[in-house]
Amino acid sequence: MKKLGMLIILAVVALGFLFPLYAGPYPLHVMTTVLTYMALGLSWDMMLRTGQLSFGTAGFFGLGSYAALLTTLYLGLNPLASIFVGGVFAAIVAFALGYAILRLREIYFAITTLALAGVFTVVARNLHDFTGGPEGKILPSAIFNGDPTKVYWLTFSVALGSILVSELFQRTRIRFAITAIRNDEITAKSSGIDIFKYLLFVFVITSAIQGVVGGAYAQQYGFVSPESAFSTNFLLLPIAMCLAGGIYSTLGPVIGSVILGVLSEYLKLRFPYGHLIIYGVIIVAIVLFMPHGILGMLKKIAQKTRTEVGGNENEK
Amino acid sequence: MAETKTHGRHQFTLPLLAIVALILIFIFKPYAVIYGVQRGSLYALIAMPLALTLGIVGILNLAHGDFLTLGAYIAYWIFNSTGLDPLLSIFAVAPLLFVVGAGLYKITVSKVLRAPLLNQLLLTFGIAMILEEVINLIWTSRPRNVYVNYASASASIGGFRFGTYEFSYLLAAVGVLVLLRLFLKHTRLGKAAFAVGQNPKGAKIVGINVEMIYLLIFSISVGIVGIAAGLTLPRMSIFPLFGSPFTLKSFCLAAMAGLGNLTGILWSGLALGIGEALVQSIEGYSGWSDIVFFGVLIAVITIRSYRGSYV
Amino acid sequence: MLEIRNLNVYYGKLHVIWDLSMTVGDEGVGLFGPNGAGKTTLINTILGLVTPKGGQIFFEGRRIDGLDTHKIVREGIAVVPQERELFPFMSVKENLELGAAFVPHAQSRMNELFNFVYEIFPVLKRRESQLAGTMSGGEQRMLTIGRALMANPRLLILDEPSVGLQPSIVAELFHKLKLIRQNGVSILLTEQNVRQGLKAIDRGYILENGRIALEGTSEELAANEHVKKSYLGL
Amino acid sequence: MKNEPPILTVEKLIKRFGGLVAVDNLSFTVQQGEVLGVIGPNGAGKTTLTNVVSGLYRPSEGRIFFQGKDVTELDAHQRCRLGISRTFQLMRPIREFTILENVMVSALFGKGLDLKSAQNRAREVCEFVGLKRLKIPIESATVLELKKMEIARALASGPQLVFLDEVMAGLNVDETNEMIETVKKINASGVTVIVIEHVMNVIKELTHRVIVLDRGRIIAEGSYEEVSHQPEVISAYLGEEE
Amino acid sequence: MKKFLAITLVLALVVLGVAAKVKPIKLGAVLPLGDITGRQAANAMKLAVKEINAAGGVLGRPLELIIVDDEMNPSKGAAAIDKLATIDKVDFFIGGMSSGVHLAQIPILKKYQKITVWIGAASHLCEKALAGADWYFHLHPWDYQQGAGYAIGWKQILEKYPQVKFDRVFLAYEEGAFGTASYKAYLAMLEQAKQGEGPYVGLVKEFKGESFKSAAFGGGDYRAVLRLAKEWNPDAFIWAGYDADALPMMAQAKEIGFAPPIFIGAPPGWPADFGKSPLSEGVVLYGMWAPSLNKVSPVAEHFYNAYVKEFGEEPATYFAPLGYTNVYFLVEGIKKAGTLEKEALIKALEQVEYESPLGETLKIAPSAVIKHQGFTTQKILQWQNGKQEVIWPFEVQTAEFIYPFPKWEGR
Repeated sequence: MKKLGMLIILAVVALGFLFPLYAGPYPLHVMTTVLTYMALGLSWDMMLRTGQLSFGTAGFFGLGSYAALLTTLYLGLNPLASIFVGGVFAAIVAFALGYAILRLREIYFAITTLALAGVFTVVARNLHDFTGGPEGKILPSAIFNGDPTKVYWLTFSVALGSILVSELFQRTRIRFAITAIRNDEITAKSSGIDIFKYLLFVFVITSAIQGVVGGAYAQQYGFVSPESAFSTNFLLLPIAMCLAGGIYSTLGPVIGSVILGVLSEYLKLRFPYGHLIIYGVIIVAIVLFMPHGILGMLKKIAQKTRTEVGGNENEK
Repeated sequence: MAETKTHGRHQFTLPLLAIVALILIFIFKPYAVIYGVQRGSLYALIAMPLALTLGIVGILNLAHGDFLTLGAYIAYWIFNSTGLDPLLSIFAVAPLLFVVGAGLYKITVSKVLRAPLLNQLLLTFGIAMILEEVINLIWTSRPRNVYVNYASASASIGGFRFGTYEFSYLLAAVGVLVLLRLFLKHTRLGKAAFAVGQNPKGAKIVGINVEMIYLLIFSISVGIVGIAAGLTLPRMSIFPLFGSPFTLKSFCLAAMAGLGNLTGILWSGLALGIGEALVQSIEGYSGWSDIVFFGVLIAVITIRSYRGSYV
Repeated sequence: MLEIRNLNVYYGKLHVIWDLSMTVGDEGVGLFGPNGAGKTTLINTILGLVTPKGGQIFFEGRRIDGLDTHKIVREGIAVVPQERELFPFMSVKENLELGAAFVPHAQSRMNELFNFVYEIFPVLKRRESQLAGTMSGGEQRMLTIGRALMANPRLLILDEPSVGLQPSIVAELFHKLKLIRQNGVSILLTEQNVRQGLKAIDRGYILENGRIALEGTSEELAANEHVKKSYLGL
Repeated sequence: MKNEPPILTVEKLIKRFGGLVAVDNLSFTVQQGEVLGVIGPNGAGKTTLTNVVSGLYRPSEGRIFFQGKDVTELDAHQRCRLGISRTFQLMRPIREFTILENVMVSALFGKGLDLKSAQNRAREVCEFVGLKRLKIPIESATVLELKKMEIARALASGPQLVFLDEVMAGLNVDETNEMIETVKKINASGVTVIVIEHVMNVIKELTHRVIVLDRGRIIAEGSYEEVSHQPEVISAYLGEEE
Repeated sequence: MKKFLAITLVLALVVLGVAAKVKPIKLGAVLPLGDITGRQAANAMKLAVKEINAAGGVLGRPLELIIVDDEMNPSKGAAAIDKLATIDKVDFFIGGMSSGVHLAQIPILKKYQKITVWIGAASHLCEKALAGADWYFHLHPWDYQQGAGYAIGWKQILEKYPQVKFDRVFLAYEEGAFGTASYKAYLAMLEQAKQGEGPYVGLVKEFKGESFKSAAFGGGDYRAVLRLAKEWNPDAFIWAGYDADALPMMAQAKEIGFAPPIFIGAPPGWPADFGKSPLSEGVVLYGMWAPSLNKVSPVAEHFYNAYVKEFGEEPATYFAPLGYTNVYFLVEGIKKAGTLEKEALIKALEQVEYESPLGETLKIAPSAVIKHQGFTTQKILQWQNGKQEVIWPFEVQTAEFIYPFPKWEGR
């Protein structure tokens, strides 16, 4: 059973990796976008697993975008290396801010991260000479000269990296720490967990991922501006995708981003006017009828069939 | 929905400091104070119903600002088809929005009351999207306006010339605040709502119809937004995304005031309004005015958390 | 007064209450049993907080299962839940007031009920304007009972009223319950402290694994060998 | 036993909440290997004392020494790793975990084991306290199982000192007896135990020594027999009856 | 029998002929359909295609228009190009609106190198990114060209109306990309003028700018900037913001009693009810088209009537006639070239002179960076009696210039 699972995973990864070989540029482009959202969604979900709801996704994405693009522009840094710099920069900022804001909880933490993203935007918009102000900055050429296959592989690697980190979080003692923190901080503390250390660790790691995704996105188009880099799209859509897929897991955000990403594109082609209404209705329907996301529903169905087949329900 | 009680001297020193600051600002930048008070009370007027829903029903409504849009379009539609003054149309818009709120509550919100916060967020995000896009499909993205003479009226006092219309926001905000407080403190239904906000199960076992209270409060909140819609229409352009920035602002004000503190929302709104207006009045730096909003917000929340932490 | 017929309750697939029938007349009835026996579930089911899968519940001849909690409470059943479920940001007086405000047969007699409650719990009178959330555990328990009494109930249900209370308060509490009983209010209570509990009731049921294992008057129960061994520690 | 240095020394401990003094200038010591009972009326400051010593609250004044080391400034998780652990009066399980996983958490982080050994340790401890259904989710556990799990979790971190905060509350006689045996076993394994209880039988059965708190102060100290006959204790705590 | 054979033959020929004709020329358009500009541009394109097909198509082949929504989202806009190129296999790309979206599309457009005719994206950043793309035709004036165009216009107006002054100019610009770009363009050109170069020499003597937050992004309080302008007392006050700012801007100017001699609004579009308000009277605007052009241009009149007839609404933005022009320009080129072959078609398009509904003839010429630029100036118009009247260019002038801006009292 376990071997079969591994095989399936390997097959899916291989299919994903070889996607450019059998898909046209358009599906490739759509998938590249989906993978961007997937990585963002995963990083957001990883933070959520500690119980901290972050609305800073777009903020760190934007920081990464700016760091990557500006280092290439001013220092002539290799675009690939600059993406890494984007991640490091986002991580450093997260580390510094984390000390101040990781004491906050629930809605207060959420609002503060949102406000911080707002501060980043205002700063980016007003440092005209350095960041290009509201108009932004543009590079002479996009990464890999815009070769869609290579761009896809870049984004694919970033997404795969996020998946691996996410799985690492799920399979090591980190899972025990952050699940305990999410459920009950007092119990966690009393069981010997250094809450602040873990929160800071996860905040820095997830911000770094967001920075890398932002860097990759900026380099993909060779362009950065406050409106594009800090767009709420990079905040709300990944969250919607995670919730649709199922939170607190690796698979949920992956499924959610693929399904919602492809669906929104399909709806757009099918219904040129008002497709977002249908999209909205689908989101509402998901919340009402699949409160635990697609993954949750699949699990439920699987459980049902298993018990109906006659499995032992008392164990586990 | 508790009014948080700060005890000791702080209760007096803080407002005192605020008043001193206000006087200083007024001496140097009188207009910033006037404009700030006007805009700030609009923020507060829109934020109060959001806080009410959040505090009692426990729903964070991301479609809050879009109800404002919807209300404004309804008022606009009434104005265009009957010529009814937007201010008078409030008496139609607010009840209509109340009904819309009730309907939405019945169909959707009531189903996620016990769901995690995030599901509620996603639901209202979906509703926001639907509202925005339906409005866009019907009225297009092209802004609409209603012109009434009095919206640009002004008064002069000793060389100061300032607009008077936007003081209606202050009147409405104070009015709504007073009425809400009277309602929550002194009516049977209001007390029930206050109780539900603190402990829904406890409310149930003393015989309160909790579902009905939720429905009522959610609908009242949406209805109050209708007042803001009618007030802003003569003064602002409306378009499908007109209201959505107010969701974020309201959300921030509610957090700044402390959950459930309605009076605090008015103060926070005024403080942020004046702060914004102040930065806007500084030549060459008006682009930074947003940072006041975010900066003050972060500062207040962080300081509060340090003071309030129980360790 | 209260009659339960063939009640079956499930949590998901878990069968918690099995075909249970019992009655409460004009009397004090105790419900004893180990943890997990289904006592709290039974109370929640009577109150409409849990929906039964089968069976009927009648209160004064009217069927109440399937009704919403607030309607059941308005029929004349008041409850003192284990978690106190007070309104922490309201004063003692406001909490008491809300106990009566939504129950038709209590609203009109508010003043009378206040006097009754203050007579039983003088401490509440002294703390009238204190916020409920700032009171100690024992005082909160009294306030919860007071709030339930404000509903002018014909049946008062108490779920583990003595847990976490110091011995002196426990003794006082059961003394007060007797007073309440003397005022014509029927009582249904669950209690781990069976020795104390038996004093406050006329009749009791022993609930084990969701079924009634034993029933009898308090004297009968006190004399029963099984009860003696498992519940009285003799 | 008497001549060894105390495992816990509390010196002039004060904890205020706003205007309320919950723990008022408290000093006492706990000897290695003893079972100390802490009793007192509701609101006497028993749970606050537990919270201050286990590190959830910082004391307003005073110092706490554990095995001779000043731990006053340490956080709860650090004190847990040093060997102070506790249970919660209102049980606080990690709802998403099974019983076993709940216990594993403190083996992992309190004792610093790796996943594999933490699981083994958790199994051992669960067996020790008599938990049988290890893989059930929390919502299907009974109160008794949860109480045992609380104890198992407190033990899994390998403590020298354990606070048991009203672990007998809400248990019937059978269950209480079983629990008393468990606590005796814990003590026999060399762990110092502080028991906070309202159930007087338990205090009588278990403890070597009792302190009685009232309004944050010690009003009596001694063996159960000694304190239970002191008039202050009777009037403040036990009541006139019985 | 012979007759039958003959009929069969004729029928077969007809069928074959139709079959041959059926392969259409595919135009792939990318537009923001959720926005009024994109929606109306798309409508106008559909109208043009319908007209052309009704007249027998081009080169004997019908046109097929495929429109994809870019949702104002860069990555969606870029993916749309890929979709049109590979799934629909279009022959040409047309459309365009936001510069931000276009920046993301340019690398993709470069990949396919198909002939592209674009009506939006005015930012010079886009132009920079398109350097050397000879298959690319840009119809909308670039941001800096617009600025230069206004200078030419105002100079001519000053000559014609000597009482007009244009020495002190105050610019209120929205703090986003659109407004800031305008501000920077002004600064650059005035700097140039100081060196004695460029269109602004001898026009603006003093200039001041200040930003505001547009109502489109949750702002909408202009009183600080208006007050600043009032104290500075300019000859001309220009605001560069969005349509949502238009009427509130006027109302707040009235509120503080600010009525400069020339009040110019420079948003990309105007709200639906602006003309209905008495505050609109005398407001000068920059734009490319107005319904009043019907009076002077038959093409404009034809377009206007056809559009209203087809869609039952007025064209409200100049992107509607631009979209119409977009299709016709391309078709004129194909007709001229007689082929779809790229090089020949580019040559032909360079030669096209299309009399557009915008009231001027579209001709291609190089701009500062790219080789194929269409329109280079916008028009100067004025709100009079609730309508936009053309003031300049004088060839298409539809009304006399009202100067100075009427006082607020009494309206």
